[in-house]
Amino acid sequence: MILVWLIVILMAGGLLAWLSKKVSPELPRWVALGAILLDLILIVYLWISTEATTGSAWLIRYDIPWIPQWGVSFSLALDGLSLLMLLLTFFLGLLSVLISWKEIKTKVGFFHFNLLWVLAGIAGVFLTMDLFLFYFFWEVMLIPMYFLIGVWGHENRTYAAFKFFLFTQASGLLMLLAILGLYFIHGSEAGNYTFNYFELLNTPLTTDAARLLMFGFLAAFLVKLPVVPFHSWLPDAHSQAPTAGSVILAGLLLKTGAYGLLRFVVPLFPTAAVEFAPWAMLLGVIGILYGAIVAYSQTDLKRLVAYTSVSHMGFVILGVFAFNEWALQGVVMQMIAHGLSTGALFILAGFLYERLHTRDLAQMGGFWSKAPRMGVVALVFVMATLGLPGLGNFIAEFLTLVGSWQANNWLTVFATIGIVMATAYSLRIMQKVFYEPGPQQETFRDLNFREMLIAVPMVLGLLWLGLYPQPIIDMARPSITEQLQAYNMKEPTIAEPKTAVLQPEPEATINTNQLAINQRAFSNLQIIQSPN
Amino acid sequence: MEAALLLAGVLFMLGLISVLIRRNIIFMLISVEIMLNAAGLAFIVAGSKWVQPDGQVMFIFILTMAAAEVSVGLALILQIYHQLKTLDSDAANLMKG
Amino acid sequence: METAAPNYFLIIGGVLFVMLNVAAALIWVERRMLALWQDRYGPNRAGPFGLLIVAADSIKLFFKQDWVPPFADKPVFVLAPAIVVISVLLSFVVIPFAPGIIVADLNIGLLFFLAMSSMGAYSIILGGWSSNNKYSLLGAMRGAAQMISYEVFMGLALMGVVLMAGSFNLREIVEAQQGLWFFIPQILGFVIFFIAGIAETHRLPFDIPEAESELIAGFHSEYSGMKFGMFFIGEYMGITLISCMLVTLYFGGWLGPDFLPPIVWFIIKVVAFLMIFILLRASMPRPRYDQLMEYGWKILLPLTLVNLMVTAAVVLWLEG
Amino acid sequence: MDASEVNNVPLWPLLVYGAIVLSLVGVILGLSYVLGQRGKGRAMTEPYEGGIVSEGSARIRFSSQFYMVAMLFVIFDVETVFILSWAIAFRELGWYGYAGVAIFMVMLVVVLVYEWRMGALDFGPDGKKILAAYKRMQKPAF
Amino acid sequence: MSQTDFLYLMPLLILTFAVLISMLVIAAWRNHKIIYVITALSFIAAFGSLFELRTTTAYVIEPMFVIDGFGVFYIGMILLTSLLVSMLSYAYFEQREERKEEYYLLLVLATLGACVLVISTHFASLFLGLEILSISLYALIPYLRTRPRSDEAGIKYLILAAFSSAFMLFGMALVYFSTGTMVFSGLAQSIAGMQELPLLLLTGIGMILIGVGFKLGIVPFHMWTPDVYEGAPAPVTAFIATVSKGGVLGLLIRFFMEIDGFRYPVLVTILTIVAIASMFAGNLLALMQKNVKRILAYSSISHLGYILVAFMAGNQMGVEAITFYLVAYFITSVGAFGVVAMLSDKNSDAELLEDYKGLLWRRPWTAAVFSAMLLSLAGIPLTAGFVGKFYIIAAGINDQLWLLVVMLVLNSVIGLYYYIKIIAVMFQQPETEREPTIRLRPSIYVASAGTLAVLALLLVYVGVYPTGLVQLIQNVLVSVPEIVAK
Repeated sequence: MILVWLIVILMAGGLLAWLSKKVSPELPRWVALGAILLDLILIVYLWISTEATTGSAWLIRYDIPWIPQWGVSFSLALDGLSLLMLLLTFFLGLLSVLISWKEIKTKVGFFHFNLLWVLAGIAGVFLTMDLFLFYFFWEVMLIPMYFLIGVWGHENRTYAAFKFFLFTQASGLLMLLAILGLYFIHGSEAGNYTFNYFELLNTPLTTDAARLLMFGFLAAFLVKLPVVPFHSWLPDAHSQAPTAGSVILAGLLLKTGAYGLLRFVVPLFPTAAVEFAPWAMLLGVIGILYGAIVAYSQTDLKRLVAYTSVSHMGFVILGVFAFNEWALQGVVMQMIAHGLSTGALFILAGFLYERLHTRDLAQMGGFWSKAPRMGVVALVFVMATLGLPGLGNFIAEFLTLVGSWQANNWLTVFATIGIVMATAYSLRIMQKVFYEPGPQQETFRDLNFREMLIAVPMVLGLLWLGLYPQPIIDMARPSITEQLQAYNMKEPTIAEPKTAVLQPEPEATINTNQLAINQRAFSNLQIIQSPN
Repeated sequence: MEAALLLAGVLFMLGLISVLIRRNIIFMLISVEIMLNAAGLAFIVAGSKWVQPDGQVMFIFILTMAAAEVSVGLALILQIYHQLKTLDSDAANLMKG
Repeated sequence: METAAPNYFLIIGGVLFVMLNVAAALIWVERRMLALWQDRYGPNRAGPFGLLIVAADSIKLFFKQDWVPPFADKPVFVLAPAIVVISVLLSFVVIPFAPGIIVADLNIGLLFFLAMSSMGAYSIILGGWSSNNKYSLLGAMRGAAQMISYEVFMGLALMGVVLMAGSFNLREIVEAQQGLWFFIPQILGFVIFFIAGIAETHRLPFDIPEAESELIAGFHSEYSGMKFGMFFIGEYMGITLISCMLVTLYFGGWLGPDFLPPIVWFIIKVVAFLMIFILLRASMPRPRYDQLMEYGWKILLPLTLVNLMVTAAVVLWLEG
Repeated sequence: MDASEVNNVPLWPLLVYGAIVLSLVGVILGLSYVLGQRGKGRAMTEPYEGGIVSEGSARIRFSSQFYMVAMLFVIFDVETVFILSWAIAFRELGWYGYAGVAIFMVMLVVVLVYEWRMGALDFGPDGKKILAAYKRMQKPAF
Repeated sequence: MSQTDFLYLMPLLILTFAVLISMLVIAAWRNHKIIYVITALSFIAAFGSLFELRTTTAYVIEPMFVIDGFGVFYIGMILLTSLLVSMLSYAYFEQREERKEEYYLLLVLATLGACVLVISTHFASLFLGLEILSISLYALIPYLRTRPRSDEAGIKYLILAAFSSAFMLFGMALVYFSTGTMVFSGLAQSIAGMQELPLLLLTGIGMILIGVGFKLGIVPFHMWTPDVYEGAPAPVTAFIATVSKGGVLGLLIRFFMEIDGFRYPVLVTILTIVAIASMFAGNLLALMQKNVKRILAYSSISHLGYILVAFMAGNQMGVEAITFYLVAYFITSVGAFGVVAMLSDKNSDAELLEDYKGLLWRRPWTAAVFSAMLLSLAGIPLTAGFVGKFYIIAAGINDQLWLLVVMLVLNSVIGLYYYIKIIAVMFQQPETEREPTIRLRPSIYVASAGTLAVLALLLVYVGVYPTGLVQLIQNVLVSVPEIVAK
């Protein structure tokens, strides 16, 4: 029931925020803040209270029938992965409210309504274990996001909002088709028509069907992620959205795609996923390199950051289709770390925009001396983006690369080049904005208290991820093993000769849980070992 | 029997063609009436083929409907003429797109 | 029924001959009678009692210029008078003058009559319209309105007879009056049909479409020569037709005591009605157009409906 | 409605009769065309409008009242069709059919009442109203 | 006919008497409010009478009607929709000079026609229902005589509808000629054994379908839709979009299911093409429009295309999906046009996109309702439209109609574009503050606003918790053997 509350609080909070505008123009901010804070507290409480129980991957489940005729249930479940994503969601949500405090001046009530509903949709996506409900939430988060971009965005907002909406909606509908296809195949094979994730997991599929259905799901997730040919909505949407919108887009919305890959594509269609893996990894590498190159050539700060997302998300797909625990752990870390770091960069861009009313890099420069606090914060953020050891992204990328190396050496090599390029564009930000002398600004305010309140937790979060990621890894492990288990146990014979990933080399296990995954080479990697 | 049906068909086609090529609204209305009556004729033919009164019953219904339609149609045409001073259907075609 | 097949050619020829001549004769009769009632002579020069005036008139009409005004719509202008003659003459087809003396004993005789009589409206509207004359058009519009209005009551009034006879066949209707002429149970229907009949033939006092004093002959202002003559003769044939219908439907047709042959009874009754028509012309003022129309719609129509329902109820009740 | 009955009555006399009538009319028109004199009068090419020189087109517009009559006719004449079909079979239908037609009639009457009240049956100007208006006009004079 | 027959036809009788009574009342005393109340009451009474005839088995009134669950449900749907439309009409017509009372009369009549349509099992009753509906619409569409485009819309609808009726009638005559029966089941029996339809019969059925297609406004018979939607008064447009099309659709389902037309590849192919063409034509043409009513008109064409996808499934699930979708579509359409009606002023309907600029800031609640309706049309979750579209896609996939389903999805995306466009317009800040037009006193709008609120709540309720409705639809379909059998 607590899971339902997580969503309901946000939705109700959204409505309340909208209505409370009548009472006072400032009230919506407080209502929104309160709602998200409440959720954050709840999720942290969940985190703390469930740490001890490590039996099953699933910590809490909640099931009530919704549309029994179609086998749709209101089914929520929480595992480590979801928990982490929710943590990220509410954390970034909280920051979004804070950064909008001064930035959003018009239609405050409606803004917070949309904000909270996006978060509710995202939370729903991370929680639901019913494919119908999943699609439902998948769509629910679009509309408010559309409004966030379309109403409070920058000059080209309508176009950007449209593009965002059409891309995601179109791909989402393909996913809907795939969901339905799966539903009917399962129904006709197993006799009971249901959208329940756990039951659909065991659907026997012919190769062709699996391939088609997987592409349906992939369409939605790859667009959302985004992977290179489908990325064109992202720079527009990110750069046009208000800061909070950008943060949520980059920090959370992209993660729903990654989450979908982890949660649905791999477990539901193991065979097809393995078949597709090389291509997917190739796409990932292309994304990494392309994103990095294009990012380097941007003059618009937010666009630059947007392209870094493309690049970083390449690691996600690379990792997901590497099919081993390192890679997957890397992916989870990447999701969280990137959520923080990119969110942070957008927040930075927002700060700059508030002061300069431009996102053009050419208009900036020399702020290091004028705003030292901002400079330091920015330095941390940028370093996180380029993957400096000690910060979260390093762990993530390192793990991913380690995992993918086992799967595909050459692609990993290229992906590593991407990291090098990340250094280039990241440093370019610092260079352009803070060091290089730029056009003279009369006054340039340093970060104030509220802004520090936003920036410091981010810095801390990034540092924590980099220095002590163990809790995250522990938390995610059961889920990851479960995903991998589904894939490894069910089809032991698939594609044996083709891919390196699949060679079963059961020697040691990371976890007490029974895994049959490949581990020989790195079994003593300490960060992965659970301390207890 | 088939010949009568053919006649109905020819009538129907005549009406159809003239609805399509006529530009005067009144004539279009008349052409539609011709089509309706062709249908009525076809019903009567069918009714007499099966020796049932049903065909004629349907014809009476058609008659009624045609009458009602014409009375509304005429009123509308009057109104259109009143406003546009023409009954050219192209001239009356203001809504486009 | 007669077993011997009737000689249809004889009947056809007889009906046509008689009707055309009756119509012509009626012109004379009317003029004589009007004169009588109005205390003057009437036509009295040509032949005995001026009887040859009819022949003189028709010869004159034939030799008159066959004038089609240049502003008229020519084909329609010519067609209009033809329609009136054709439709009225065709109506006689279904009238049973006597047992066996009927051109076509259609079982939808009554409907045939109604159909033909509605054709009359065409002749008026076409004639008036094609004349391209304001008065003609006015007359035509009025005439058409009047005729189609009274058409309704006429048809509905006849339904009373149909209910009682259970047939549309005029012969059967006459035979159904063996015991009692429908004139008695259907007195209301009779009156309505009579009035509607006058209106249908646009006879005085309902001669609104051609009212000389206001419309200078209305729809046939522009007509002359034989085309006018056809309108003219059509009107008299119309009177004859309505009289025949009245007799057939309400006054037992050829029925009558045996001392006279059926056809004679029929003729006597028809002539009586013809006289009444003429008498009406002599005695009634012409109502206004709106009075006429309102009278029809507001009084006759409800009455016909009442008549219909009462008749049906009574018939059903009587027959259990 | 019995199909066999129709066939008993020979239809050819009707056709012959019709043909004769048509040709008769044709002959009359033709004869008068052949026999009629030719010539042109002074005012023969103008419409005769009571001796007054015709002004403007004769295609004048009419009161919509006439169209109203047409519509009324259409409504009620078509109703007649239904009553006709009932009348021919009303013995077989009995009281049941009577009830049906009675309902039908009620509808007709309602329509009639409605039209009456709406003024659809008022042809021409309302004399009483004109009189009342006239009296109102006259009043200040007194 | 027996006494029970009358009981089963009670909704129709109630409507008929409502017409007569209102007519007399109008004759006696013209009063907008009274007629309005009579209309609303009669709809409610007719709806209430439906509860008397909830049957598990079909009740047949030979040979014209069958009152089964399907019919009762559709009648109920039609009645409720009409009720809602009439509720929305009061404020709309109150501010106009024309005689208002007859509008309700015609509305009830049209509803009656639609009700007859959905329970008919005979060509005659089909025709009667269709014509009662159509002829009322002929008068309803140009009801506001002084509006510039109303006559045009009226005459266009009249000529095309009569044209399509002629097609339909001729088709019926051909079918009758070939089979000697006009009852659907008789027709079904006589063609049950045929693998291929003879040409005459096929032509006949084809022409009937053409007629139906015209009324539904599907490609290639869609030309009238935008013009009529634009020219008709907003409540009437709502009525056309919902009741008129729903009634005809109900009939189509019954007819096609009964004769099992899905056996014939020719018909299936044609319908498939029509469905795809409707979706595309509707959506693509809607993209270019600047007039909200026209956009909604074109979107209705595509929605009919969507419905045809489920129709092509030709099984119980397809019918369920159509029915559900119709419910959703009814709610949505009435809501959308209700908003249009509510925003309309004395001189013109609020139909240009301009009229909606900044609506969200001027009238937030109205704009919110309108957005909800548009989102529902677009098939976005939390709305009834989403579940409906889901249902349709499910039905399509269940029957392996991949082509149609993919087209549907593609079109959904295109459709999104213009729905969102309208919403985007509502969010724009108007350049100039619009002068508020002189409006009636607020109390008059209570009915409209209330109706819109009810619709919005229904929309969300059905969107969030569709179980009840699905259950209901599945239950009522049980009594229709033709549908359940498949």
